Amino acid sequence: MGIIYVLGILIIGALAAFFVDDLNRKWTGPVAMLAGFGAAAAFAFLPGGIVRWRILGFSMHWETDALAGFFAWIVLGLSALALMYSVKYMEGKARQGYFYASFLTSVAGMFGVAVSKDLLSFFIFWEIMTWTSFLLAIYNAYYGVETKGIKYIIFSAIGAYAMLTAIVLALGQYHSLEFSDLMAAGAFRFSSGNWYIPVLLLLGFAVKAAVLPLHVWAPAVYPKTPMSFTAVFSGAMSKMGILGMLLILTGIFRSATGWELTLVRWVLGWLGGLTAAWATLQAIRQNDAKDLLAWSSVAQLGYIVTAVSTGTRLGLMAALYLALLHAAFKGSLFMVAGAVEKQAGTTDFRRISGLIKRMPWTFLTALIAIISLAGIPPLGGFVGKWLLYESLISETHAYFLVILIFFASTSAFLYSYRFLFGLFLGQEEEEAKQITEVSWWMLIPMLALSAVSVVTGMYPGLIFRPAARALESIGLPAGQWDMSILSNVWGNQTDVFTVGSTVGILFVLWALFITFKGKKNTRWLTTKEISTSGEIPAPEDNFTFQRGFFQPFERAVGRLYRSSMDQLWEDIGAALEAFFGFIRKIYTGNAQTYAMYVIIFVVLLILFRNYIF
Amino acid sequence: MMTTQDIIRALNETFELKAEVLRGNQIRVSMHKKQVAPVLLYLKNQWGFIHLDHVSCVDWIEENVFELVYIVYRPQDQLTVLVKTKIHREHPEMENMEGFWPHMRTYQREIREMFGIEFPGFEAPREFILEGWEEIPPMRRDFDTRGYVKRTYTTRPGREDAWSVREYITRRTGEKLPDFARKYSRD
Amino acid sequence: MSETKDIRIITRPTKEQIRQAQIDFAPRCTAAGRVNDKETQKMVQYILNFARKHSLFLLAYGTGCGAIEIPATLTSRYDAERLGIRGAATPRQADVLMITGYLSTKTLKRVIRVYEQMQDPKYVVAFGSCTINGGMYFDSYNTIKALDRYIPVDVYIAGCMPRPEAVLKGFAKLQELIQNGNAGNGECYRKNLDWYRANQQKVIKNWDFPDEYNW
Amino acid sequence: MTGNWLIELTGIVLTALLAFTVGMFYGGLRRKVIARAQNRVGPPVYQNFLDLLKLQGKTTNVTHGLMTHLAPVWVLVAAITALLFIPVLHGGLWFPNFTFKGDLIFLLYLMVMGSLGMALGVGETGNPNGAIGVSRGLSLITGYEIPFVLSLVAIMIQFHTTSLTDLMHYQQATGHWIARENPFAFLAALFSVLGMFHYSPFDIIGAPAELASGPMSEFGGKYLGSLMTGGSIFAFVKLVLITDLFLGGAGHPDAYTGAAGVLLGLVELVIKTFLLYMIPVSIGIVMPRFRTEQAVRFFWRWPLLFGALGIIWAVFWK
Repeated sequence: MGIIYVLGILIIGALAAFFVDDLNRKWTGPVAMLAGFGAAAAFAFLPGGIVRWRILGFSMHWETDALAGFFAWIVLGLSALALMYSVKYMEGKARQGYFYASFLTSVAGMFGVAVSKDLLSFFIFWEIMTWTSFLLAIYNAYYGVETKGIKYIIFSAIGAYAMLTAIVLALGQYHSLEFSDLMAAGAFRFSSGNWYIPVLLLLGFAVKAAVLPLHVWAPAVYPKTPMSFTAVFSGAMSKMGILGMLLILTGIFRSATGWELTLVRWVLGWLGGLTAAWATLQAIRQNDAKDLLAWSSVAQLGYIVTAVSTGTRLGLMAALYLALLHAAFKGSLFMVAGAVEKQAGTTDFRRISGLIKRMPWTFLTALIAIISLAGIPPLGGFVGKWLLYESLISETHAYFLVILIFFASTSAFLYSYRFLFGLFLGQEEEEAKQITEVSWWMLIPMLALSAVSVVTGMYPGLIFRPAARALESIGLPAGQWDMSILSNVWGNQTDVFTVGSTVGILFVLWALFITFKGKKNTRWLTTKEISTSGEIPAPEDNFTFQRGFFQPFERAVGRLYRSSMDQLWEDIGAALEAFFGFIRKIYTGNAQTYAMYVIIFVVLLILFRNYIF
Repeated sequence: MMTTQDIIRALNETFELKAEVLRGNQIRVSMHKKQVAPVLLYLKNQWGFIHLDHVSCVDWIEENVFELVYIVYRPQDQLTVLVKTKIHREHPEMENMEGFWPHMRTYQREIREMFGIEFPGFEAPREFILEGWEEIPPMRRDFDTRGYVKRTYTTRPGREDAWSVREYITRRTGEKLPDFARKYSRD
Repeated sequence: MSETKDIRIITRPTKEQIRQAQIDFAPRCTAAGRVNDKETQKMVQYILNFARKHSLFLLAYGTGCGAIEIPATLTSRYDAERLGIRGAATPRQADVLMITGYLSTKTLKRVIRVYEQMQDPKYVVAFGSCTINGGMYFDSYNTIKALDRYIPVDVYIAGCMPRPEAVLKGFAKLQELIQNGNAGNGECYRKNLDWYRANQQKVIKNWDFPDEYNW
Repeated sequence: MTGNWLIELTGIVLTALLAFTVGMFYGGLRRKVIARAQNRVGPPVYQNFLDLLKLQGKTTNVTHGLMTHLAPVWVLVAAITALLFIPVLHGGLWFPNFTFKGDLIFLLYLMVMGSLGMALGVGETGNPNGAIGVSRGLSLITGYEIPFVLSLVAIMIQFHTTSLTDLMHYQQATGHWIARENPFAFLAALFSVLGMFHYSPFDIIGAPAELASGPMSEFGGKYLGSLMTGGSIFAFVKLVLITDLFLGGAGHPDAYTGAAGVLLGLVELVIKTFLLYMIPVSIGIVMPRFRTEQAVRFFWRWPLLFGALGIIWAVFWK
């Protein structure tokens, strides 16, 4: 019954937050935070159990098996921390009841998606999640946000209709919506007669996972949402698409061979790779931290989609591992962006720089998260990258896809550095002198999420074990996983514990050496005292290099940057508009036109009656 | 093909100026300072003197005037015209002609800084070559360079022979100093 | 006949007079530079000085006409790198600051800034007559006359201009000084900062240096 | 990794010392070679040691903040860690440090750690030259890493291993160098080595004339000295990596035994790495400097083609 408790706590918390806001605004955030932690605690301590009920002749089936538990932990843990973060982040903002109610409801929706074992409840929770997130996306209702929110809702609607069609067809074909029944009946196989059911469902999930042609909503909506929810939005909600893909493709993966698997590997894998590369190239040229993070999360989702598409032991493990770790570091990065936005008023690289001395803890969080994102050992992100590459090289032999992915993740260094440099490094702005560190209510969630990266860097097994159980629960190959030794099918291994300890020990030794050698003769200067050809920079001018930062890279990439995915959709929209305009010309709202149609019809009838009758 | 005589004729007819050939292709014409701008425009637009060679300033302290020399050049047949004018040393002002040639700006800045000649409506920053200059403009001949150097800088001992070059020369050659030299000598 | 006597009066003073005058002209750093003499210095100091004298990162502050001698000195003809002399790009990396020629007051300000940004032990090689006594700019209203009133100078290279051979000779002298521990006056500059600041502010009219001496 | 920790520790220290000495001497040799090519006498071969001693002997140092303070540490740690995971000599008790605990993909990522840490430190100085140099350097990384990865993937799929020791075992067993087994991959790797060393024509990062030595522009004294040390070790690391991958590594435990074997192995290693090192050096002597986008485009053109050919070769070679 734990599921009921969790959902109940979330819904009640949503209502409570909504009404408490009218009574006393000060208590809205804490109430929501309590609801979030309460839900997590309920899920932790109460047995999940199985919930079945019939409504209108449809059977709902919720169950917390290992897979559901894995994703539910991503959702609940991240949401609880994000709620704690937003207590201070949303301080003094308007319509907090609206915000927290939508927040908790969408968390409930995500949890429901994670635990639901039949298509109907899956779809219902999916829609709850989507609509509440739409409400949050248009929370900052100023000019332009509505249109971007419309973009999001339109793409979600496309996905939703695709899923609905698939559900109806599946119901018509198999007379059941249980995942297990459908799986047993092979409904999710392309080889089965009706291949469009998995295709339509995958379309719906691809929208949420922002796969390449359908990704345009994500960079538009993520920056405009309040950052405390964007952490969940990009960290947890996009993973629901991954979960759906896993559920759908399980049947194909079980049949470890055949053209279906090849098709999935080629189409989905290359879509994921292209998403990663394209989104990385876009992220490099962004000038605002939030846009950069939005594009970068699209790119990370691309890795995860590619990892899912392999369907092998290492690949699926990479998918689950990256799903959790991306939730951790991207959540903390969005929180960092929110903190900077709250303290400095902007996240535009061209207007802010040199915050490291003002917000050291935030910088530490950002540093850990960025190193983990870039996949540099010895932090956790490297393990996910390693698994992905090894699976692509040694298991699915997708050699050129590996190159594409590696190009994406090498170019990711560029925007990773840009994020850190643009916000925290460089010379200090004069007006940034009075900026202070954010409160611990916001720091603790960030640091907690960073700790995930640090710990998994040394002991990735902490994630491998539950992930392996999750994979086995849907009958996929998981295999044995050591605590800190990664090994691929060729038996080559990397001991991340040795790596971490070596790097740590050497780092400490050299840091001590360079600190205590000539300590008293080492002066710590401000960033104004730089050797720029003997000139003395005036206090007001700032030499930080921010505009056109990666111009050489953009010149090298060249014409790729001129094409835009938005343009494609705008053209399609324009074509549809023209078509409907033509329809509109026939059905003018004018009664006389309709009368004229009738008269013309009658006249024609009279004229040609001999031929008709 | 233009010759010096054409230019001289044109200037004499148009502005009643007494232009004369300085040497070769060079024409010298001096005028009142109010005439300089029209003459320069006329030479630039009518006769194709499209290039401003130089703007120089001479401090004729004996006559208590500054002499401004605008040198314009016609590249087709290498004609050069020296447009000269004299302005009074008290409150010296000259017309601001930065719109005629872009690099007139630079010359005007230098002249304003070095001679203190004002160009009304000239918006360029005042500090051009010198930094934090507090004395009278250094290129004026009544500016006591020697005194300023003595006041400001410390010269290394062993350089006494350089203190009065002119005296030293006159002593060695035995000739007497001319009056203006004795009057406006730096020592 | 009497005028000829006058001429003799105006001729250069003797070496003793000049040395005597030098002592009260810029007395500070000539003596205080001797942080560790060859007799007193330890073995470690000896080795360090050996390394210092054989690896001189040169920051050539190319003012005036002397800048053209630096490429000739560093490139193939007179290969200065065989003495361990190589160019440095910024004052943070440099050991030797080389002033090649006259310094206008505007330039002097930058030179002082650059000198203060260099790291100890740091040496200054002044190059050409202009840095010694103003040279041909002895009565110019805008160029300083003697460099060591403003920053301590280790080696002067006389001449207008000194040829690369002379420059290398100067560097050999600098190396000898370094080995004896007589070079490197950053410490003494810091010690007599007030005296130097007074001289600098007397020349540099728009003084906008930071108050405390930051290197 | 059998044997007690004392031997391992000694091996680690010895490896680091060897890499440091050889790297520094190679730097001096490079200066000497360039000087001779320019018809100069040039500095002595041990010049880099003097420079390092002098830099560490500076009595005052400046830094701009914690990241700047730790930037050389990043470089050193990356270099030494990479060194410990690369087999310096093949087999034997000596220098096997952590060879069996890391594979090529790990090494790939480890080798960019130093430059990223350095970039962070440079960013904090606030010197615009440094930031410009970093942006150029990162762009260049995207250039030369791709052909390198292509060649690595090629040999991985050709020999069904991602472990460096296995590749060395193969080369030692069948006396065939991988440079001969897959020449295209070797070519691509050579091209990317040109980029990795940042010598001309790919030295736009620290161009002294236009950028005031770019990322280095705020580092002096002990910081510059530590950067020099890390750079020397890292140069040796790259050379040993390429030698182990393509040129058969060094040392024959079956042929020679004991100290003699180690000594001969070291000699062989030095010869191979020196010949390999002379390729970027001698190219750098005669080549002018590429602009950044030219360099990146260059790496995306021919080396990429060679890498792709290497993969195809590997696929059809199996």
